[in-house]
Amino acid sequence: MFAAFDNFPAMLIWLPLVGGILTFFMKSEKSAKTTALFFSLLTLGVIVTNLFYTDVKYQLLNQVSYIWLPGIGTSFALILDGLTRTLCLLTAIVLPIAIINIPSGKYKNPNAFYGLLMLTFCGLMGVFMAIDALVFYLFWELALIPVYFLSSIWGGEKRIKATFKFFIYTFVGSLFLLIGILYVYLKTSGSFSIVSFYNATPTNGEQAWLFFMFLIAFAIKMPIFPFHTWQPEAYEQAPTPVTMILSGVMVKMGLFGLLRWLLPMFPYATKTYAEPMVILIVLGMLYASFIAIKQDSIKKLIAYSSIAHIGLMAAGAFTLKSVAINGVFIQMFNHGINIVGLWLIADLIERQTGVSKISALGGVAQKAPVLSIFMVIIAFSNIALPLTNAFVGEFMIFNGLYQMKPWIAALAGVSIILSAIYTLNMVKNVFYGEVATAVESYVDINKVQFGLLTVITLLIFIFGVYPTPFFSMISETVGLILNKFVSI
Amino acid sequence: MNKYVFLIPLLPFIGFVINGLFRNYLSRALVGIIGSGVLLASFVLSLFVFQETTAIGFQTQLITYFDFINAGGLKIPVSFQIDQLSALFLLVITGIGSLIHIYSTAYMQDESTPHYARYFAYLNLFVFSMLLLVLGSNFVVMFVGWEGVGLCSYLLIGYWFGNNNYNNAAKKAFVMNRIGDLGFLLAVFWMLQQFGSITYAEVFAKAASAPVPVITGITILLFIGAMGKSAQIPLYTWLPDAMAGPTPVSALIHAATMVTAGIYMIARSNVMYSLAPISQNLVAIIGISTALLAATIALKQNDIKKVLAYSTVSQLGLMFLALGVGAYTAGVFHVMTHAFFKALLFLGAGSVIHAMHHEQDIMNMGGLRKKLPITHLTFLIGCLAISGIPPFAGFFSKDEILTAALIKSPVLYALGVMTSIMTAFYMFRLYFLTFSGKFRGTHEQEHHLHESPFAMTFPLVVLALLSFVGGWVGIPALFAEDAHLLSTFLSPVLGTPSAEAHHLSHSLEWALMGILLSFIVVAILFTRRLFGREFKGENTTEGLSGVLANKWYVDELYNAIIVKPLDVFAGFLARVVDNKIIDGLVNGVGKAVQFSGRQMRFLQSGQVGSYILIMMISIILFFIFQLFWK
Amino acid sequence: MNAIILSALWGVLMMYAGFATSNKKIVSVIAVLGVIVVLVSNWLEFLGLPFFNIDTKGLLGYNSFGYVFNTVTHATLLMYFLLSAKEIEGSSKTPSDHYALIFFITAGISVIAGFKSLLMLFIGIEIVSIPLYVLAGSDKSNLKSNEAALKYFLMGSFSTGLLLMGIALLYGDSGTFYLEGINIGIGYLTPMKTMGMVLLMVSMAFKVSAAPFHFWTPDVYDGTPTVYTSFMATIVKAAGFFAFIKLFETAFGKVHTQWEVLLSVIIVLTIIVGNVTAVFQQSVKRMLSYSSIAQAGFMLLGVYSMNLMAKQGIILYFAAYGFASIGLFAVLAKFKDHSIEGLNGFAKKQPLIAGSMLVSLLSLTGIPLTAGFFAKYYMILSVLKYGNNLWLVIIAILGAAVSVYYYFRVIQAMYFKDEAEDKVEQVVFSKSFQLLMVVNAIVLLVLGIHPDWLMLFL
Amino acid sequence: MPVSEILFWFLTALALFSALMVVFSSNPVHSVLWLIMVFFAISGHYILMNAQFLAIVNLIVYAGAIMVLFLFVIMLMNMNTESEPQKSQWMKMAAAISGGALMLVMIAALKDNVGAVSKTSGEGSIGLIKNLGNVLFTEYVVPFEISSILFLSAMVGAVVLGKKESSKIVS
Amino acid sequence: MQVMPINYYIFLSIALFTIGIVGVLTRRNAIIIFMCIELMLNAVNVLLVAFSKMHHLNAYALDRATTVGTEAQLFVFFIMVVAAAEVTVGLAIIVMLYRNIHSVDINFLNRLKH
Repeated sequence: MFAAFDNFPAMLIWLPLVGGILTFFMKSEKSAKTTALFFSLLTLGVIVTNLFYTDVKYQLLNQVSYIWLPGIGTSFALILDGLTRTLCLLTAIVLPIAIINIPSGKYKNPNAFYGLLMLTFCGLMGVFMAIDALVFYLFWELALIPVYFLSSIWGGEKRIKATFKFFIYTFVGSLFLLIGILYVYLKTSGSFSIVSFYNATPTNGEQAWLFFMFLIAFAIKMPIFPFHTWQPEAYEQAPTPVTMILSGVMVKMGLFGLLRWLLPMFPYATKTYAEPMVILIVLGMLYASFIAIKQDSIKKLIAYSSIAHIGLMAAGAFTLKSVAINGVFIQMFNHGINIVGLWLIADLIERQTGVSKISALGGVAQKAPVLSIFMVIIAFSNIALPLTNAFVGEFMIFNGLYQMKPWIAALAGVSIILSAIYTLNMVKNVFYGEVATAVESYVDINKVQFGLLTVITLLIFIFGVYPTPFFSMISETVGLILNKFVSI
Repeated sequence: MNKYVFLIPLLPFIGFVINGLFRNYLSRALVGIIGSGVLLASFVLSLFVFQETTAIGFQTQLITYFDFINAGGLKIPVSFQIDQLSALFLLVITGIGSLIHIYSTAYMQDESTPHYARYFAYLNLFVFSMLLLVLGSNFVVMFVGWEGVGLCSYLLIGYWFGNNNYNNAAKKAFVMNRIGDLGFLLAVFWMLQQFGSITYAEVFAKAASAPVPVITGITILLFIGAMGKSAQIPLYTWLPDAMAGPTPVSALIHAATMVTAGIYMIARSNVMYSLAPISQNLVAIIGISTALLAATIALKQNDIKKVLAYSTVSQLGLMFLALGVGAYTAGVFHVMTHAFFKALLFLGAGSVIHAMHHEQDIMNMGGLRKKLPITHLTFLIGCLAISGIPPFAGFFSKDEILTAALIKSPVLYALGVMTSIMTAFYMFRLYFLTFSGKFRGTHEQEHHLHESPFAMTFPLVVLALLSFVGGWVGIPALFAEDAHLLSTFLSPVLGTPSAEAHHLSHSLEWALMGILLSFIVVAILFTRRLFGREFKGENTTEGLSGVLANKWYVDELYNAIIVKPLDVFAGFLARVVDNKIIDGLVNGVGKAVQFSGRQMRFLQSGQVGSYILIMMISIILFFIFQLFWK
Repeated sequence: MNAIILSALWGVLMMYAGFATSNKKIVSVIAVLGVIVVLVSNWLEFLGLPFFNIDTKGLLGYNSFGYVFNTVTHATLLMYFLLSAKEIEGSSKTPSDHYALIFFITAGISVIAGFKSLLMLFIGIEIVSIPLYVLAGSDKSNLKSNEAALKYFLMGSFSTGLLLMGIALLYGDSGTFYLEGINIGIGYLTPMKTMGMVLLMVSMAFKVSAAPFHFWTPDVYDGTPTVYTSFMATIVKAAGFFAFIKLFETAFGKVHTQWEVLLSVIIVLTIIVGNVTAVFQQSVKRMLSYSSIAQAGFMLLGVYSMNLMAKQGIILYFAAYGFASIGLFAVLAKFKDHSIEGLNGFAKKQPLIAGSMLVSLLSLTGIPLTAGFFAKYYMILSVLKYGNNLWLVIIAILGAAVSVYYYFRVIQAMYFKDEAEDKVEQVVFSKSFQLLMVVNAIVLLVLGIHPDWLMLFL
Repeated sequence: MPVSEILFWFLTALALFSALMVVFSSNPVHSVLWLIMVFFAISGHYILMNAQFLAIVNLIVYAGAIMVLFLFVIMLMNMNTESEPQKSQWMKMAAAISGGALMLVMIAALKDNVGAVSKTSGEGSIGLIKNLGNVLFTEYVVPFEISSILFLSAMVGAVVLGKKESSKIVS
Repeated sequence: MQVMPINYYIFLSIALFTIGIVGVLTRRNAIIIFMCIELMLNAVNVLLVAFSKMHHLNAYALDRATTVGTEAQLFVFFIMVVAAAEVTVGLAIIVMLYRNIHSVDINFLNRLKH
């Protein structure tokens, strides 16, 4: 295992795992939290360092393959490329934030809590880095189990039901995924490696249904309309750190699946279904946006707005336009940052006032000006105001949609109006207006929370003003994805 | 000089950052100094820039800083373009901006320091975005500024966020702007697809070769953006509500600068518009109808700021008329003069409101002439200017527009004339109700009446001067050949003013001008009789006047046919479709499984006989299947 | 051969042990020793040194499949003895007899592991069944147990009748009892042979409790003392499957296309019935018995597509399913009330055992890194490889999805619910038991991470 | 019509009739006796087919031992007169129909089946004890031995079940 | 040498077999049911013997010394063996049940459902 520390991917897997296991054995909450935090920050450090080792000559540091089950042709193969870096970086940023934000004494037997968080972390890293179909599936499931326990044990009062629905829903999806993987595997020369999967060319007829086998799993995970109904409840019931991970990172598993597996594996089917898919997804976006307008619970509002945003990304992925794919990449990262910021604020409000009903809140800005400033910034980055991070991605995605079909872009564009409506509604009713009774005794954020929000805000502006380095990081991967389509 | 251009927007931004972050630590004076200082500084810089552009043989200059986006075949540089048009706007923005900042230092006195700082931070941020908008050398940078000013107007309208009506107004403004922005965005994409670039130079260069329908589409989409930003039909209703903001804000954003962004954009892309007659006509029609509608509404408003707001809308309409008929110079000219006198009028109104302790209903005013001499004088100048009395600024720009309209079609001209007559009417109604007659307010109001401090009167005076002489840069050919400095100055960007102007015989022009003027004077005298010394008060309830007082019920209309239905629809989706149908389906599967489980249990009767019977039956079926069905 | 003879001998030994000592502990120890001996000897024979050289005249014969199967059986049996020795001792005054019966059964299983003639199949099945009737009724004073015994007996002998009729018809057609002799091409498929084949399939389906011949299962499993239920549901059922797959491979392999439709019907019914009915159960024990039907449906996929993957998968499935169920039953056997609510808050009181049960349940569900995942993996893969029957796979995985529902209800009870205040029953678990449960879980995990360690012997 | 054929038909008729009586006679004792009749008839068939050994074993084991055991148990429970309550009517219906259907199907499938059985001992004498013994103890010794396990387990089982342990009944 | 068509025997045994099944289905007395099962077994026996003779006859035509057919008769023998064992256990179970509920009516066996 120590030999495994000689390269980045292995480190990114092992550090969270070791950290998680250690955390389980911590006695006091403080030590548990510090251990978890230490290891997550360590991981963050690793991935950040890796950003300076992206060159081809560091190939050996960024791609590894350990022998696992040679009999059935699978090996523990991991890679760090543009796509992976994006998401691993996101994960490694989100997790410390989530951990730091946890107030002490909030969750009973904390060592288990933090331990499970770290295991989720490990699972996510695995999902993003795996380039062996079976390993991918493995982590795909494993990332789910800890989350299931986290929200079922520490969640809200309707937690068990909501989480169970979420679990079964995603489990069904992943079973279809399994069928798909196995079928393609039989098409290969008995190997699960991504390369052989790319080269295994099922007939167009097979692609037609294999496409959906994979798609269902990813669609449920993202989720996109109409597979989304598990999400609002799950977000509402899960404990905040978990919600952050769910909405910030886990939903990206679906998009990741699209970009890493679905699109390159079934270029023909993708080409065929691309346009209907985009139309469906765009309609789903509008649908979610409309519903978001009517939500009275901050959490559900964020959930639906997330559905809309994710939908936009999915649509962008299916446009198969280089600009859109680039946009999806950066938007995956930025959406993660923004929504984590939103959850952070929702949590800060609920933690003090005890309510998350919009109608029961109001006038927070008069009590907590600093918090409100951050809120306004994050809210406007959520509706993709220029110079905030979301604008870059969404601009490119819309551009791609337009290249596909102008009217689709126009239709999808309506969602930016709607997003303005519901976001500003929330800002208005929660932060402005007369002070509601619930927020009479509200005190502004403390140093730590200020720090967290500052980090998020900085990321928002940095990626909003100067995203160029990011694009140079991902360009190669995008090219690889799109290469599969030039021939068709 | 170029290497300093970036300072022009940057300085206000720095001011924003300082005032925003350290609002709790800075002293009130310091805040004011920083807020206005940065602006003055960039005003000076702008002067240099302007002076450069006036130089003979000046070439348009591009200053590129870095790539905003460069991926997937999309390349968007962050770069500025210095030419006559942007220089002129720089001047107007920074100049009037500085004045209004100075004015604000006094006007916002009674705010607590942090909010005072917040105010200036927003104001600086606004100027920054506005400068970005005019400096940008491509449509995306313009769009960035475009949305930026939208954000600031949102923040400033909702500046007193304790009051929910204000917040609603702010939200309304932002959302309506967003609708326009969508059009803008689509236009940008279309241009990207058509020309492969969104840099002005390339787009305009390739525009000529592009098919006309495409250009028409693009220009119409752009115009939709302008509708939102510049409050044209159908997206104008946010501007009157926007008066919720502090008065200086109304002066700067909702009169002088931001709302003219739409005109700037169209003037900027005049090349394309000239290629698309259809969209030109559309612009003209929308413009004139907006002008007329707003003017009618303004006739019956009693809130001093509302009147000015509608007059702004109407003036903007005139500008679009100008653009629509291809008289870009005239449009820009009117932007400038309008900036002068409308800012003046707003600030004057602000001064009045200040004196009246935030009383805005002109019915409760009157006879302020003696109490507020400077305000009164400057306000009068403003009124004269906007009514188009020579030799005030308004006269020249308006006259130019009308002439251009006449050349296009007499109808437009007639409507324009009506508009300007009404303008004169409501402006002087406002003037008389406010300043002449006897005071109609409460006693302690009367007791506290006082002229505003120097910081407020100074900008008034300056603007009054400008509204007086501002028009002289555009003497029509009628008076003196080639005296139109502005058009010659702008010609590199907007092209030489359309030659047809000279097809009208001078005599005809003189005649029309005379008639128009006499009409206006009559209107003024009429108002004097109505609202002058012996004003008894009016009833604005029944008949047409009632309709006008209620702004043609447009807001109600929008509510009824757009807002409500959408709200109901959203509710339907949320409550029925999502909860019942889709989620119901998902849960239904689970329920079905449970139900069938409960049913199948009954097969398990516990009776050996029945078990064996089922076995037998299935065996028989198996036999039949295996032996006879195959 | 070693396994048969030694387990028979050990059965006799157990009988006499009962006379020799009244100390139940010693008896159990001897039994455990016996299993180990059999296990080792069987392994030695696999490695090529049989203790006895008997000319079976081609009636018996083992291939690697048989040996590995036998090994797995005895390994699970060992775990079974270790985990539930206490219950076996408690189940009667003279547990030695029960041990003896179990040993006879394993002898029968070993016969099944090596049958090459229908005669041996018949005898083997009977040797397995008859003692089972007795074990089912071993709690004599309990009416449910009696009832279970009688039902099991009546229906068991009825299915024996069907089996014999099938054998007779096959003999009439082909004139031999040797499987190879029967296995001839489709061209020679007379109605008589078809009929025999169907009857054999039915009786096999009965033994592995596949729908619609499964009705005895829930009643019998429920009535039988829990400790023996776990034995029936795991080891004996595995034997049934082995017989099924071996019989149909060697005797009807050439006419696969003739019976696959019929079998797929049985599979679909089994999966649906098992899973759907299990959803409603309130008692963990009944839930497990229905789930055993559901799992049988999944194992039948292996019979359906009898390729190498299927065999590997079946073996793995025996191990995964066996260990997991034995663990669960062993814990369950210590409880009086078997309702799911009875487990509320179990994790807080017994974290170790709850953890091991968790692993077992996850394995039954088929979550990766547990043996159950690769078991299901091989089943699906083998069917996909066999080809053009996607619908079957989809039904199977939908069944698996449903199974999550009832398996996770137990997890929810153990981990997420709090114990009822009025709960009287307080079960104590010895340290050794906890340790063994952990070992059990570890076995499942190891098989889940490195299944090839088991399968590379095939 | 040769004697053997007459015998065949007679025995067949007897067997079927007695079998029906086994099913339909309400008194268990009668059923037992009728069953014995069936066995006798079947033994007769064996003899016709020149399978003396089986004929004898059949008589001894079945008619002798097993049936006596049955009789013994029935007497033990003194059910000799008590006529059990009948099953529900529809159950009978279903039973009859399904039974008939099964018979029809099987017969329909097997009717055109060539092949013959010699009626008399004219040919080979595999049915004789000597030959069977040879084969049994040479080729079939393994199953023979293994069936001892069967008997052992049956014995133990009978003992386990027969032993009286605790008298209290849990229901 | 006269012969008898195998079908007669087949039909006979099928008839017996079916009668046995019908008995199992119709009767409620456990013992009777058990006896009907024995009937089924005997039906099978008849069939086996008949088949053995049939195959023997076929083989005999070629080779006088053939032992073809023996295995079937031995199979019958084993069936009897097993039947005997079964009877032991079965009757033991029935007696045990009778001891507890003083009845052998299987319709009383319905404590175990759902």
